Amino acid sequence: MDTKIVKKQQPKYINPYFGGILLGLLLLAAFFIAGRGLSASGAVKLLVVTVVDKVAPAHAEGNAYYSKFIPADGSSPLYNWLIFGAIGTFFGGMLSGAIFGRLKKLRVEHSPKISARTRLIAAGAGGILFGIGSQFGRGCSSGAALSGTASLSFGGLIVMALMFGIGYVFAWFFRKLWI
Amino acid sequence: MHVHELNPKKTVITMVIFVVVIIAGLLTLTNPRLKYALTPEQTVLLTVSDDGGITPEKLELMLTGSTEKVEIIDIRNHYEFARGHIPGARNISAVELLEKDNIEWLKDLQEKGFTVVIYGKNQMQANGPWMVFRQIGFSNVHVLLGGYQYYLAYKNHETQNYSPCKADFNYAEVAKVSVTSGEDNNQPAKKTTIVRRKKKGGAVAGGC
Amino acid sequence: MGPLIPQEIITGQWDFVIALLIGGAFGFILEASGFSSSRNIAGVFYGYNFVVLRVFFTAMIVAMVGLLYFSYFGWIDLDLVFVLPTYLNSMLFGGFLMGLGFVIGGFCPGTSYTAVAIGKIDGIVFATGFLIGVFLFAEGFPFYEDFYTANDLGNITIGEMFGISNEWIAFLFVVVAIVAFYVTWLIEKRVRKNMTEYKFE
Amino acid sequence: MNKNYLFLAILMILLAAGLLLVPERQNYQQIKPEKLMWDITQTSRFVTVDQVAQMIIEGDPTLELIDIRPAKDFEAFSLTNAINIPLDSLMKPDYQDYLGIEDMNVVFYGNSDIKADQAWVISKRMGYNSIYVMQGGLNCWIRKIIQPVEPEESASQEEFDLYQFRKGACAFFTGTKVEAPDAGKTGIKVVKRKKGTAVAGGC
Repeated sequence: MDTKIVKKQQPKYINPYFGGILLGLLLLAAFFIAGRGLSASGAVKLLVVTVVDKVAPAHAEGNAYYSKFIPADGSSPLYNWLIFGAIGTFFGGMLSGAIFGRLKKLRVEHSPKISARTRLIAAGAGGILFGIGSQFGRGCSSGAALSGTASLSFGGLIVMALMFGIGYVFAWFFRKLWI
Repeated sequence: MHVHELNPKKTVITMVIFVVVIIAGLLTLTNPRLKYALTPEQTVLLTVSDDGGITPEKLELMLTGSTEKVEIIDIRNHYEFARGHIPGARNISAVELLEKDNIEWLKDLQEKGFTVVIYGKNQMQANGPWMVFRQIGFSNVHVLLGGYQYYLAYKNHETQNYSPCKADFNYAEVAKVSVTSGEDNNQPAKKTTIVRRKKKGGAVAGGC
Repeated sequence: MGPLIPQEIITGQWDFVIALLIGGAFGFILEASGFSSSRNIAGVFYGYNFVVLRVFFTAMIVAMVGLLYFSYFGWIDLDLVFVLPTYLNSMLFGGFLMGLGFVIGGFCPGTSYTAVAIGKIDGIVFATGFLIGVFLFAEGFPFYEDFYTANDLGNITIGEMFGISNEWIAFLFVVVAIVAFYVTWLIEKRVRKNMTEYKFE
Repeated sequence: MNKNYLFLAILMILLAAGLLLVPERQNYQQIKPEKLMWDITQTSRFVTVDQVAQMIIEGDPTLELIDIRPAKDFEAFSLTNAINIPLDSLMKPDYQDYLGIEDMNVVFYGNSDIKADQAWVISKRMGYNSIYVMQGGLNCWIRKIIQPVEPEESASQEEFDLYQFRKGACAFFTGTKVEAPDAGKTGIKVVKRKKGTAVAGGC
């Protein structure tokens, strides 16, 4: 095989260990500057809280979960570190996609064995499960599993171990989605 | 193996930078000469217990009896020391106490099982240094209750029991009784007459 | 000296700028490592692509070791660093659901944002599903409020839990991670031989 | 496999092993014993009962009196607006919040000044600044403020001024018209240090 073709087929990703070390150093910087790690799910939580608070304020006040995150001083829950972090994540991803040539028109990525529709249903279902799970787990894979374990939290370790463990347990049932 | 995983050059560079930062951190660390042997919590327990104080009576007993090995340190300045001190005392003024030679000497004494008694002109002066010694691990260091002043008084047989931390008055009673006496000179405090005062010499501040 | 914001060394509006920058770097690294593709991520469960494990474990051990060194140097006060509190029951259940969501959906929230950013519809659907999931959880919260806070172990660290020092925990993590890197490399080589359809996107 | 991977793995293991090998260090927030001893030899930590009386009378908002006697004694008598932190509870987290408040000058007092000084030494070690000891303690307070002795006629003008001040202060603290120490206690303005904010001298 011509090496040129091989290179064309290969994606322009960075070395995963390089990415890992960069991510580790970033996490360290986040701990050093902010005293907490990275988070992705917190922003969505605050978004949900804000929307519910706007649409049905009385309902939000009555719910113990929503009211936990509504600032007492009446300011918007959106004015928060987590939201700015998530906005940054979005644009950071966009920048990388632009640099490495992955920023393209809307598309669905799926295994050749399944239709795009199946993939979208699976993605939606996975998202809902992840959404519920992340609230029980006090954070998602970046907040609880990565940052939690890196700061040596026992809870972070549990979430990480279970997340990957259960993934492997159920991987066989959903193999068609991926291979 | 993917192309991008073949040669981790950038990875190595980043990793080496990280390691260099950590080595730099290690090198710039200055190892403290003296370390605390007691935690703050243990120090609190020490202050609450009456451990570590020695009365002049006991000091006399220790000096006359031959069983115990005792060293006495006078932490007042050289001038005060020259004017009179407990026989056998060694003069190390407070600021010199933690000098290297003195720490070596104290370590030596500790190993040989000496009891060390430190005193100042009153108990207050020796109190802090005694606590520092205890906190850095010299559990054989004791403080002379009452200091040199009280020692002299004891020598001249003009003392009662030394109990500096007891209340001399029933404060609530005294404060109330004074209400009546206060009315004699019925003179309301005028803020204009009150001037902020700094600590004056002996006669004003030293009394209690 | 650190952490800077809890100690109010950095104050005011700057912390949101910093949040934006840290988040941006986070998104960049995720995307550049290939996390915007769900097939790359899910590969970890089928042995054809362990990029998730590599990035995740490398980041974890670097941050963990770095954090302990920084604390040792006195550069960061670990007491002020947020240690995720442990609610055993709730976290076990949450981990279970997330594992399931992970293998079905192929993303996690952070990676789905980057997938959205480069125009993947499955990323958008996942993120929407995530939002709905959070909403469903909050709506049902009164039913499992007790479960949510049951078995509260507080801000316990791994070392405290197992009665050994955190330095040892970090060392074990490093060793386990490096063994895992080697083993997964072997597995990946074998699995890829038999795979023809998988191509990167 | 590239040799660089082997190098990386070994480097990472060495780094982690280094964590196990480095000698233990103490909490960097505490000041060094040398510094502690130096601060102890300074007399600037003492405030006189006259200064304390004056600050109370003037209602100095930066004054934070801390009574280190047992709670029982504190109930019976205390200075105006004093906070009770028994010496044996000094290191309890609840009480630690009273120390290190920005712009507050903490003054420890007890029956005499010895126990207060010990509280001062421990707090100083923990890195707190703006802390003081009331010289002579309450015993001195009673002798000088509540029962001032008139100076002899040969005494200097300064001493007479001081005596006048003390008599005024005595009237302030014991007089019925002005607020009594007990009445003041109800209105204690408790400012607690925010959790997790800078311990003095953090960086």
